[in-house]
Amino acid sequence: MTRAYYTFTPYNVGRWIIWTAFALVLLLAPQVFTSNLAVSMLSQMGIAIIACLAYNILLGQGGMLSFGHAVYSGLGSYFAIHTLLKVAQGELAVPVSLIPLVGGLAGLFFAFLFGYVTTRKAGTAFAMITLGVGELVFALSLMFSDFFGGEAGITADRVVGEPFFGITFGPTVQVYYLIAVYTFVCVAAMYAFTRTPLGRILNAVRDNPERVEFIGYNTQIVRYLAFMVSGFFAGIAGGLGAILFEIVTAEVVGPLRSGAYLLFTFLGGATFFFGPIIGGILMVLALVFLSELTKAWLLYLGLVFMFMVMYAPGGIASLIMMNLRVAAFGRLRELWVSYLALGITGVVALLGAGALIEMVYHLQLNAAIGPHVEYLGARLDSSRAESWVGAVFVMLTGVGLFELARRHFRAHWNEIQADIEKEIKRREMMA
Amino acid sequence: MEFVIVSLLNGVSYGLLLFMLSSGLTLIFSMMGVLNFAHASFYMLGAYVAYALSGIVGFWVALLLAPLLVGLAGALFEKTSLRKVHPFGHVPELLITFGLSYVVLELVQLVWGRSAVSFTPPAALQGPAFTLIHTAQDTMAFAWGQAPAEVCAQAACTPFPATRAFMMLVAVGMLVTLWLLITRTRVGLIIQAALTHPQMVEALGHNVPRVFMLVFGIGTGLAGLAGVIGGVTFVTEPAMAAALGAIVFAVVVIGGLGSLPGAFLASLLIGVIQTFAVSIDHSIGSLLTRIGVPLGEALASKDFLRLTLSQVAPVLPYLFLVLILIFRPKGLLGTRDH
Amino acid sequence: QSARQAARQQAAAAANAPLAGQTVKIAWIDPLSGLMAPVGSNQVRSFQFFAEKFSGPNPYNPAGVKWEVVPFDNKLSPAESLTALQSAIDQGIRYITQGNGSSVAGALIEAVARHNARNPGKEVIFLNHSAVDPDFTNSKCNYWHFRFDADTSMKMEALTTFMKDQPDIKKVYLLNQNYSHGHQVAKYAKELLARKRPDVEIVGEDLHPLAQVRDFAPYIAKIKASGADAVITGNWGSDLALLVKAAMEGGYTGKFYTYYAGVTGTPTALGTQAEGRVYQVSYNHYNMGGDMQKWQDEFKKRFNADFYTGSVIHIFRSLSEAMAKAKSTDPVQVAKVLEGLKFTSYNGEVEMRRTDHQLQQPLYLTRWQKADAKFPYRVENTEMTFALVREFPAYIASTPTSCNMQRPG
Amino acid sequence: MNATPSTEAPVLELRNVWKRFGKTEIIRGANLAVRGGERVAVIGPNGAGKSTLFNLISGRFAPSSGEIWLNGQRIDGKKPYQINRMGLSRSFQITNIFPKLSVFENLRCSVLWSLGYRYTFIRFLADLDDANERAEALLDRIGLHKKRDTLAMNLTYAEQRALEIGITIAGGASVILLDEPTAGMSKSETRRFIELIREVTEGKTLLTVEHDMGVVFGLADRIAVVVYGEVIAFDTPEAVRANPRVQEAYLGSVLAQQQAAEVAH
Amino acid sequence: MLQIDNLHAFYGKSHVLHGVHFHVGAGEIVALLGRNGSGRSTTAKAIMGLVDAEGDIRFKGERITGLKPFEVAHRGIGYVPESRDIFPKLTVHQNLQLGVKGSGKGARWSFDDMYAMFPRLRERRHTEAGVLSGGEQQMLTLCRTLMGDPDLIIIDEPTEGLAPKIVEQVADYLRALKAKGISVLLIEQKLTIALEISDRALVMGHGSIVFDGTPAELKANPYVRREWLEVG
Ligand SMILES: Nc1ncnc2c1ncn2[C@@H]1O[C@H](COP(=O)(O)OP(=O)(O)OP(=O)(O)O)[C@@H](O)[C@H]1O
Ligand SMILES: Nc1ncnc2c1ncn2[C@@H]1O[C@H](COP(=O)(O)OP(=O)(O)OP(=O)(O)O)[C@@H](O)[C@H]1O
Ligand SMILES: CC(C)C[C@H](N)C(=O)O
Ligand SMILES: [Mg+2]
Ligand SMILES: [Mg+2]
Repeated sequence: MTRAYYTFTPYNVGRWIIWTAFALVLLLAPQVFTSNLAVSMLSQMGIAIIACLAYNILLGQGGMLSFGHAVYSGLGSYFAIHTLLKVAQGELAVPVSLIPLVGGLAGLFFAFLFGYVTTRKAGTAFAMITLGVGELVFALSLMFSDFFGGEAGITADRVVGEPFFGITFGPTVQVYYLIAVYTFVCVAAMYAFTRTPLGRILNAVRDNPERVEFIGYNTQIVRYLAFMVSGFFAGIAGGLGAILFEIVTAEVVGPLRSGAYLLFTFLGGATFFFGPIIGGILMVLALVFLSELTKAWLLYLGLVFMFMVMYAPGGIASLIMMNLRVAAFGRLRELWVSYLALGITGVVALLGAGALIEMVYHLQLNAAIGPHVEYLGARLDSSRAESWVGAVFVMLTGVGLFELARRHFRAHWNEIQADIEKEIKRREMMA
Repeated sequence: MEFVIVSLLNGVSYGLLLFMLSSGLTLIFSMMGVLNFAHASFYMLGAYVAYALSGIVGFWVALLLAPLLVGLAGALFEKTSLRKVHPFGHVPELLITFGLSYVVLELVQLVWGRSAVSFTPPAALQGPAFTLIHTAQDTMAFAWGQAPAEVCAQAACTPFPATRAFMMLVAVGMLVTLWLLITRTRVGLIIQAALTHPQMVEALGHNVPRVFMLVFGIGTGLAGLAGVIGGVTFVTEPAMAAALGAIVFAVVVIGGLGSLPGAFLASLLIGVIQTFAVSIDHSIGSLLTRIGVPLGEALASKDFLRLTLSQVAPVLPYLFLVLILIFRPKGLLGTRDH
Repeated sequence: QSARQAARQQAAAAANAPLAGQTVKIAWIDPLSGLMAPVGSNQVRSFQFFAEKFSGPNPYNPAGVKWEVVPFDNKLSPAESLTALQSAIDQGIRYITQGNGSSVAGALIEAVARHNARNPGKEVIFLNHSAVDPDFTNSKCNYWHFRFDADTSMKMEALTTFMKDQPDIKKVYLLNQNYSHGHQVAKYAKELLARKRPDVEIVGEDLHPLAQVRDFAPYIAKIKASGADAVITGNWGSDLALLVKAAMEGGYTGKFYTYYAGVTGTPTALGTQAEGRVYQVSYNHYNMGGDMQKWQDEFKKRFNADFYTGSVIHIFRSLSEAMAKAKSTDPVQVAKVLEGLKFTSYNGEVEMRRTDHQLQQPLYLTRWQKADAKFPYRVENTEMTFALVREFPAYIASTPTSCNMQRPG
Repeated sequence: MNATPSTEAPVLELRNVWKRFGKTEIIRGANLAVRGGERVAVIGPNGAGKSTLFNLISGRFAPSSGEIWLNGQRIDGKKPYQINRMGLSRSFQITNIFPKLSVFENLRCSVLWSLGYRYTFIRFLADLDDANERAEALLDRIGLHKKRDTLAMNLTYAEQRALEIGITIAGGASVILLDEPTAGMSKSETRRFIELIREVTEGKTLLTVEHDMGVVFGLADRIAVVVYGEVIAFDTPEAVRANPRVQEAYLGSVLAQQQAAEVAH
Repeated sequence: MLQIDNLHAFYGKSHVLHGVHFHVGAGEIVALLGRNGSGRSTTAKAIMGLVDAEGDIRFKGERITGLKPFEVAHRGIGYVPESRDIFPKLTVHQNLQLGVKGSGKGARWSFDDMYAMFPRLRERRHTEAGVLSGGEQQMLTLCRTLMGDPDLIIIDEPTEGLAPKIVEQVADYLRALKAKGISVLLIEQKLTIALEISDRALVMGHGSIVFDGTPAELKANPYVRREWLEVG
């Protein structure tokens, strides 16, 4: 855990490796996943990553729980798309590749505007004001159709201006690479931010605002500045979204979007910088992919959240870090069997549960279409008792075995942790 | 004239419905510090459960059973899930209720389908509770229940639905009971203390977990009760949760976190203001023209000038929310500045 | 004997079914979650039901193709819809259909147009089943978009034609959802009433946010105060149900002229009190007799739900007709034939007008009342039905278009 | 930053300061003039108003009336951070640190402002050599370099108290207020701590609240006695110990005498 | 009264108490001494069931290891933590009310006894406890625990932050408790008092008891004093 705030040494090999790897992933992803959908999803992931990281500047680093951050990404989108239109009409000459920055500036501006009131308070008051502002902006966006284009939204064509080295941004791949570049730069920038005086003081404000006042800082200003930084990056994400979809509708400022930022940032892990990156990826997978796989996606989503919050409140990132810690003390090797066991039994349990849920949904939604449910390639007959009994059986065995595996794992895990604690104490002594 | 009276009644009764929801939320929020995002889901659950029960045991029994069941469900959730995350702090608590709201919504749709069900009030609550009669010679009269047709033939009759009257009744009852619970029992103290130092409270010999469970159960039970009544008065459909969820938060905050009277006041205010706002067709533009500011065609067509108060009425609560938090962060009757 | 007839027809159809054995996939991109989920899930069933019914050679499928409907849940979100469109295209689907939410429709029209322009040879056709914003067949009209519902202006045309000869209507109140659909309804109501009933006074106009209002009592109080004897509303879903409910309780005695009173959920909420007070204008109704009746009953038996999105049938039939004529399932060929296509459907002679791709078809005004021998169909298992009040031939409902269609090279 | 010990002009001065909460008067016309570079111990019964006095000086509360002067500027009613920037820093009676930051970060955060980095977000902390060096130096001074990267919340009580002091002195303020720095420490710890305080406040003006007479008489040049919100005496240890009013109000007890005696050997 | 054998306690993974043995007799005041971090508070928490502990803790002959804190409290053990956990948002009086277990009938102490003991508290009875002075808070925690009418009371550094006069007062009233037949486990820093009022003294070092004897014996044992208490 301590590592989370380790001092930043600019020329450190590990870090170089990580960042190059990140760049490579961004670079090669569309070579691996080539279909239009895949590319479009990758693009959305890039955007989601920026948005979630921006959000985490508030949640994770500033301890500010915002229910209305979509306002800033959303308004970013709107300004970006209006710029795009102006460019199309030849009233402005902004290269498409820079339009996301327009979004960013919009986000910054509104963060500057609303932030002044919202950041005056922290804690619940802050959360509630953002909720209010969020709902207001959303409602008004449906009323002021001049600017927001009502619920039909604003549409534009991103293929405007001179092709630049043959880049028209027509094909999604080109847009993807634009987004990839922005993602890389923004992630780097936001990481850097956490390493600056303001970034660190922000952590201090999160932990103990009162004390910060007594070491010379005005907590209000700290929150305000952080809010603006966050708004700026959120705006960039919004701008990219506008270019990707070529349409911006009220939903981009809506409470659902804000909620998604919160949920997935947390799911990814708000306590670590890279948590929201995972969160962003999950966000796209869940909202786009899951809902295409199954009608029960909302149920799955809800359940996953409840379990994650209960058993991994630090989000996925924290799980990773814990294992890294174990690895750092060279103990991970012992665990892989347990993990395998957990994995297999877990999958079995999920298979059963999934089959049940799918069949229930089938009965409720379209039994009449026919009794058959396509389930992971298999074909279940929801009208026959066998399939039900089968599913239940599979699930129960899965759950049972999983529980066993889990107990064994727990024990082992604790023992390892205990050893590690000892080790740490020892090193402290030696130090 | 009767327009004002009726609007007032409408406003108050709507406000009281809001209160039924916000009371439970306030209870949970003030005592456990949990922003229960699933509160409206329990409200919906109440409506559906009562709908299902009323088919079997009749409305009145359902009116009693449904809240109990919902309360139990709430308590169960607290025991099995919320309790686990309590140590992690408020954000996780909030998120788990967030997740729960999805799950509840889906389950409800699984059981009762995705479209509205016809949850009709019992005979006793059908038709008007009383009728305002505005006679031709401009005098006001008042009649219990349905006014005779011949009267209404040559006078304007404005019936006031029994469901709403009933709603008002229950809400007031609720206020009283809650008030007693909080002020007359030590439970309130225990929980507030446990908020900051749970271990210490336990060390003093109080079974904190059970009390928390109790409170959450009661809170959600109240939501359930509100659901039963909201369900018969309005429509029982999956969207009913989403539609009220956020507003209730606005109410609770405007009233002042943890302040029951505050929640009550805020609910009424919002109910009434919203109701009257609907009846005002003035927009900034029309006002400007009224006071003689000439508006060019171009200007007059700007929609922020055309937007009438009645159009924004439904979002007024959020406006108040923001204003209150800026100018009186304690809320109307709140005691603590969060 | 009639059975033998049918059999012979079948055989005949099979004989000259040029594309028998081919499968045509239609991507259905509409909400299965959120506000419109009820409507959406009803409509996806409708599509699947008729895909099944019409597949293979039969009188309703001269092309003899096999239909397959691939549903995508777009959560009523344009952005999501575009992603859905992407994956549909990736799966090689060339026909998409949608209808809920004019916003989504607008987005799809543009997206499809763009796609077709950017990817020649992979064209996609957008079959719009219920999005009723007139712009789609006027200012925003597009070659690849075909609308099978009747747009807001047509329905209002019919509605006002009816009102014209209702002397007891003197004061009208317009109450609509504050989004383009609502705006359009209000706009055309004012326009057409002014033309056909200058004497009718519009005593009030209100726009309320979409699906935000729980309590319509205030609006009813206002309407009563205005003395209106008729309310015109494009509301749907709970916004309509709650409105009417509040009206009944608030002792409002006027009539409601609606677009979507028949849509899932609302009839249940209307209940018996609303008897004779709620009108709906649509291109089909619940008591049309003939095949339609058979299908509706069958649909209800299977899904315990009502079939109301009649455009589904138009879509399958016109596609099949067009494919048969074009002897191909390639959208480019099909589109050529589809525009201007004429055929007889359950509501008589219909035509996909060449100039704007708006289906020209008769409209019906129906009234909410007790089901009886004449109008037996019991909506959502209430004892009520929507009884036919008046039929409007296509030419009456038809409205001019400002579209000048750009046809690809 | 360091204030050169001057003899005459008071560095910190309270002029007839009053503080009421509701109608209860907590501080009732307190007067105090502290010279630069001297070490003052503030003693008095529980609830006399010592911490409140500190809260008023450090800007946590604004006085109801009266004036507070720091280095010739009026500071009453100013915000804590403003006062801190003017060279006054205080510690808390109930430990008040940044629990989720490592010890090192706790200290580094506390030096930033005084080194003029303010709200910078265009430079890396790692590159701020002066800040890092100062933080490291502090680590050694308060003897926590072993716990450099431990999260503050995992320290023992004593360690946390040490960190508390570290944070307080980090900014290099010239006037330092310590509220019961040695509370809850064993004799030995306390001894070590007094030493620590001595050296880190070398050449600075120090005010400290203490109940342990050992500490008081061991540390202070002058002692201010607060009783019921008034400074009833402000003088050298000997004089104060002699003062009869102080005797009955506070010291008049075996324990105090013993403690005081203990410093002797 | 209280009998502890081979007690081990853990904070998460770190093992803090390594087999603690001692007992507290009825009506006896036992001082638990030791340096900072030696594990005294942990011992107290372990008895109250506030940290996960293994080993054998018996109270009035009944095994209470692993019981929930409120169950332990109801057995008749009162606990005054070192981090004066007063309830900041409640008034002084409400804080005292929360001390009362169940109906609170037949308790040895009444509110008035408390206010009599510390008049300062009576003055502030209706103010939020959070704003009390450090010392006042200390007094409040003591009284709050007494309201629960315990038979054994564990007090963790009660005199911390108290003015010398009050310290002596506390000492007196600990004796008063003893007089009422209440046993006291006193965790203290201030040797002077601790040794003065206690019947027995325990010294703790590195998570186990290193000395158990009378104050006199301890005074006479320079080794322990230097090694484990670091006082000459
Ligand atoms: N915000 C406040 N509201 C009301 N009363 C307060 C407030 N803050 C402090 N007091 C009261 O002021 C008096 C002085 O408190 P203070 O903390 O200054 O005492 P102290 O001298 O520090 O005592 P100790 O040595 O025990 O810490 C106390 O009686 C306390 O109850
Ligand atoms: N919450 C905690 N998490 C981890 N370790 C802890 C925690 N609390 C205390 N410890 C460790 O347990 C050991 C004993 O702590 P304890 O508080 O019992 O000591 P003590 O004898 O009470 O000293 P003090 O005089 O500081 O109260 C210490 O080394 C401390 O580091
Ligand atoms: C199908 C209807 C209920 C929805 C309507 N077609 C719309 O555009 O929103
Ligand atoms: Mg103090
Ligand atoms: Mg201790």
